[in-house]
Amino acid sequence: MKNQTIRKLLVANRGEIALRIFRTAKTLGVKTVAIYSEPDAASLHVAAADEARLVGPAEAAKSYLNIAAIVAAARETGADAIHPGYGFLSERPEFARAVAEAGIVFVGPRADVMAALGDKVSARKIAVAAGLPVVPGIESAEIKAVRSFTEEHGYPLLVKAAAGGGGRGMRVVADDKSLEAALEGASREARAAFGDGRVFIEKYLARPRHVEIQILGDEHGGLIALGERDCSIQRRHQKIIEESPAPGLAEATRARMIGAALSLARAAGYTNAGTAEFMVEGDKFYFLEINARLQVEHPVTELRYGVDLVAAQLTVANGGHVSELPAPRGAAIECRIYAEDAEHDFRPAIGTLLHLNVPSGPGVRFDSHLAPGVVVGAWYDGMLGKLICYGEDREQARSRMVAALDEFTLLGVTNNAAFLRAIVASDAYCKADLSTHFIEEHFKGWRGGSESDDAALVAAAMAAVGTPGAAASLAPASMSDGRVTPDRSPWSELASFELWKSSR
Amino acid sequence: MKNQTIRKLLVANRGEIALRIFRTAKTLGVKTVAIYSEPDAASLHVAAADEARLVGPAEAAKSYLNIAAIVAAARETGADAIHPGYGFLSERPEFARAVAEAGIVFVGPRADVMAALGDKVSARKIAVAAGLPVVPGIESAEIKAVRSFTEEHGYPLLVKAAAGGGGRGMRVVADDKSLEAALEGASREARAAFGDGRVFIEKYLARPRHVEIQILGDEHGGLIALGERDCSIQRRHQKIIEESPAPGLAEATRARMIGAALSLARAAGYTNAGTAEFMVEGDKFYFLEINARLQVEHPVTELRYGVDLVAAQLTVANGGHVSELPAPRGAAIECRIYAEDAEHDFRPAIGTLLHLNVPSGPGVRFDSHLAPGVVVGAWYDGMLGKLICYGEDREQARSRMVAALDEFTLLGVTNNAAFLRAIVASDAYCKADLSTHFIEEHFKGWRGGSESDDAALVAAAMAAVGTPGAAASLAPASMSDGRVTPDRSPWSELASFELWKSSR
Amino acid sequence: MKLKRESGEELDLELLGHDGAKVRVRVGERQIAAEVQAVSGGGAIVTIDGKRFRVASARRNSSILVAVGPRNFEFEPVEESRRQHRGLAATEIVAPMPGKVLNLMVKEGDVVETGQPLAVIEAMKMETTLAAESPAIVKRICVTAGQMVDHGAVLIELSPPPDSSGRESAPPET
Amino acid sequence: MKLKRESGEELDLELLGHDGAKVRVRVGERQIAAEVQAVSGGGAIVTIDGKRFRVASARRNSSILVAVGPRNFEFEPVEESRRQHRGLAATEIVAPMPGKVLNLMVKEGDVVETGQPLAVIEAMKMETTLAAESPAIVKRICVTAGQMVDHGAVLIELSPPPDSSGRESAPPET
Repeated sequence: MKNQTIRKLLVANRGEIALRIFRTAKTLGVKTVAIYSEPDAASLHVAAADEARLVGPAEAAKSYLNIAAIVAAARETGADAIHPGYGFLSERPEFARAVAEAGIVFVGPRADVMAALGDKVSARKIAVAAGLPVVPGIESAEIKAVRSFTEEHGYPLLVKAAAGGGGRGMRVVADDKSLEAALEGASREARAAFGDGRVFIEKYLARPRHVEIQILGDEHGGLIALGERDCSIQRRHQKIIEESPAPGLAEATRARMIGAALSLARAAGYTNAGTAEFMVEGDKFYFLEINARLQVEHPVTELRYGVDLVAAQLTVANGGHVSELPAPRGAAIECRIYAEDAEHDFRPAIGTLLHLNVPSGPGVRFDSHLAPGVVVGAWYDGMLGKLICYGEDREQARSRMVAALDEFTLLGVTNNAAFLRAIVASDAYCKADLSTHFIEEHFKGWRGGSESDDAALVAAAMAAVGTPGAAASLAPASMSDGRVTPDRSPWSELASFELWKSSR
Repeated sequence: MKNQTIRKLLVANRGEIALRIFRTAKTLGVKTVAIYSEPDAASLHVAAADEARLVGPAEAAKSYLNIAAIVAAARETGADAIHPGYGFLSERPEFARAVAEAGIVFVGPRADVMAALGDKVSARKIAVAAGLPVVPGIESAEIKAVRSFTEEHGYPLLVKAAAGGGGRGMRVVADDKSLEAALEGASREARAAFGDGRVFIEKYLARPRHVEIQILGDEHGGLIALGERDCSIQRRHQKIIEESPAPGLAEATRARMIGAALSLARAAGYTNAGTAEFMVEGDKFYFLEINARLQVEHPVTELRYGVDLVAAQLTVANGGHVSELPAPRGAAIECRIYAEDAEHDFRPAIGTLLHLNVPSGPGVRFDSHLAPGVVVGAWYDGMLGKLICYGEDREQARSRMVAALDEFTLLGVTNNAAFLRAIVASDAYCKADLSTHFIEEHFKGWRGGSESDDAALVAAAMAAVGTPGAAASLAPASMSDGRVTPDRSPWSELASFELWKSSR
Repeated sequence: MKLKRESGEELDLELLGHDGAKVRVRVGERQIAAEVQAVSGGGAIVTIDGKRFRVASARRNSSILVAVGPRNFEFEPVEESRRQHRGLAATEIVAPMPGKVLNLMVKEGDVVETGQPLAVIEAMKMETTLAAESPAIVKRICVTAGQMVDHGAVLIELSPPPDSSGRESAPPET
Repeated sequence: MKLKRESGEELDLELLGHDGAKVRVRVGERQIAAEVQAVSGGGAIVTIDGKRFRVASARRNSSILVAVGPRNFEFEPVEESRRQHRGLAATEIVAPMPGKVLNLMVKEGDVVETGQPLAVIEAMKMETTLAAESPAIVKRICVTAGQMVDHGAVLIELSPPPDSSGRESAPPET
């Protein structure tokens, strides 16, 4: 790193993103400090760091959201910079402020910029002032104002929480009948969730895509865009598949979106990495919000541009300059593996990871903190890892993703890998018929295919031979005949397919 | 694949390269057939294929070198193409011929081209005729002719086997005194090793680099080069670290080398993927040989060019055209993990793999068939896998390699990972002071550092608590208290650090 | 043995035997012939009618977990006794996952209707509302709001509603 | 215990004890203080003087294999002293560490085979099964299940098996 001032970096996060940031820090010769909550003591992100500090119990409010404890950990270990990752405190201006006040470099935008962009109403104002198109809407939830808005723009409309995110406090209103109840409900939900009951009104777009622009700015006025990502494939308003470039997006639209993102970033005085999110319908696009941090899906941009965005963040945080990049190449897709049941409303799952096959090979990257024995609990976000595939073109990236998901096995925690595989292999995805309603349109009520059922039954029958209620210890022949059997697998020999210990 | 005719591909190989080829075939919708020898039945390359055929016992001559059995396996399974991988039969014209005669597509150059290039004397003639510089030398080992050669070029000189490879039948002759004995010895060795006692004479280069050009030709006269790879870091005349671009190579030299490689390929009527190897000293280069197959180190080219060379091979084998590529980007380095003892003359090691940590993350690729339980025997080549790192520049690729090797653990089979780590982290490597004598010059008699000794002693003391002679079964508390402990690790709880079964 | 799939489907499954790599399994009236080959690092290739599947399995408590590539299956033994027991025990509201009790909407003695929300539990930032599956009386509240609970913990005990004494012997299905 | 490194160097190594995550090891005259933390997926982080090492270990036959990152170590027990000791003491099963006798699997008069488990002792939350190193007759049980014993306490006395009287002075090699 040029002009290196950051010598020790604390990552105020856990899981795959902490691990990923540590990996880059290590390549730059920057020492690393992990923080962790009690149940994360054995986590790979803790193992990857040069130092580690326990900051609290499982409950995030007392650990990963505990600003005082985290700043204290940085002080005690002599960390001179803090990277917030995504989620947790990453977009909390009071954290950025507390870090700066402790004389520690915050790897992200300034607290005041974050505060201005974090509030949706304020961000929208900045965007409008900077000349960005926004979805027609009004900042008031006053019933008369809303009615006069609907006279001009019609139904349906969308009620959103000013302080919100993740779909909470959000309502689609189909007609005038349900308007009042929706306004009240959204406000109540927003107050409960964010402590801030303000809501605002937007025209509801029928079939938009979600496309976002990655930006990177330095403290010297340098600002670049690193192309776009299409993140339309969502369930419960949360992305599960992202890709770059956005297939079928007109070059002119892309160029205008990049221009808009840069204008907004300039207007807001934005520094470090950030993402401007847009809704796109045809060649029209509307500003949605800025995420003032590294995104979960940043690797698709890294693969296309051949850059390390975390390294770039550290360069900028060090007072360095952003530099123009070579043209992007090929295509990249990311699938997020979640601990959830895709066959039952994506309800969250928990469990202990018992067996894991990770795909690899040309163009395949897996960012994850998973390992056998990892306990996926209910405390934190259920994202278990990100499978990212690069290709010379979209079709190669896509077919690599299908093959990689076929190699992927995660036993012990119900997860969405088979669902992701079904999506990526589908005609609709091949044709890139993308909109935020993709799953609703093409995969509503999805159930896994039955092709592999018989194989599962054979495995179950073999596994069941050591019937429940039999001895706890089913030591197989291979354990006592002098061979080393390092992995507890029911398959290490056909004749000794029962290798687990039942856990009663 | 355009004009697809190949529908089912048999890979006449094993290990990482078979697995890697299957991965690409799968992305192209090509069905796959694995062959395997008896000890490889559980290998990942067998698991990765759509079908698998046992072709013989462990001994390679009866399995992976068994042309009749392999062609029969292709016939029985209806495979319409065979990829030879590298090593084994990959450069045996009689195999290419037998495959073609069976009406099966051979993924590689034609048998006659392979035969012409496989013989070093014949390849040298073709090269000279095509205008390539070769190391000054004569094709005769007749003592008078050699003496008149040394009068012009001086000592030292090199005696090489015409049919040779891998350093066998090769002698450096320092002076006239030892000339006759060296000629006789080399010839005897060549006869024993290759059934062909012909040797030839070359001027011995004092401190050359090994640089090679990747070429790819189609059946329609299309021919491209995909830049160069520096493979200077060798032990026992075998590469262990390769990279692209070749650091410090003058652009003009690179361009002339690429021109030479293309001229030669054109002169030889070369099709499919191949590599022209050169010795380089300063801005001078000398043709060495053509490897008429995919190289072990092809991934560094893939990462720089963003291409899939196996996919390109299949396109060409299908009668497709090669296309010009976008400019290369960044830098890539490959480290070969070998089962060998780098502290004791790189003597080969064997064993059962007990525990494996595979690095991942941005810019890291690991091509390998390794998994816990894999038995590394003495039958086949001891290469266990290839760790390949990409970077925006050489320094990023290099620092990622250091970090990746620090994450790499392979327990149970003595291997060279720590040695590779020491090389890649060294000043000499940072400065790219590359020559084929690199290891001799900088790492002769290398021993691992002592920094980690105390940690190893702590681990050993903990592991030893269940003293030898105690019972085979040291069930830890965690196994009986209702928790699932899927991995046999001595560390799953500090208090239960002995989880293995001793394997008397 | 009788197993229940995660879908609720019940299967009568039996390993009829194996001979080397060949395995025969009975599913109800149907037989499956398969070849099984272990794979380095865990799991096996199961070949059925020439088609190969990469399979892994493990046990968790009494359940059998199976993965075929990215797809997961869970089989639970069907135990007659437990089923009957559960029939009686439907009067317990249990935590479907570990989490935090956010809200309790009823108090002891309340009469509740089918579908009436009883408690809200939060896990992974998501709220799940637990509702009565039949009319009942709240017999006992076993937790307090804010409390962390484990999977399967009993939150609320219910007793049959006053007018349903005749249904006691035919408890509601769960 | 005496261990030989792959380099040939002999070490006298002893686990002096541990307290939570803290471990003390003696190497010859020198002591090493370390902190040990298990890592998901296997292995542990060993911290010595603030420096952290990622460590994994396994046993192969009598050897102990250790990896610190990419670097591998192999330790082999040095047999001399132990053999002598074993010659005399093979007839006593002693506690290898202070702990609690969890289980006794044999009774006086039993004839036991090589490798047959005799007792389980728990120390540092870890169970260690002690087995017979050669065929023998259980002469005396010196402790009861549940009893706390000190390092070196004799748990069980063995006598040579009936058919080996001639070998008493030269017990079989194991």
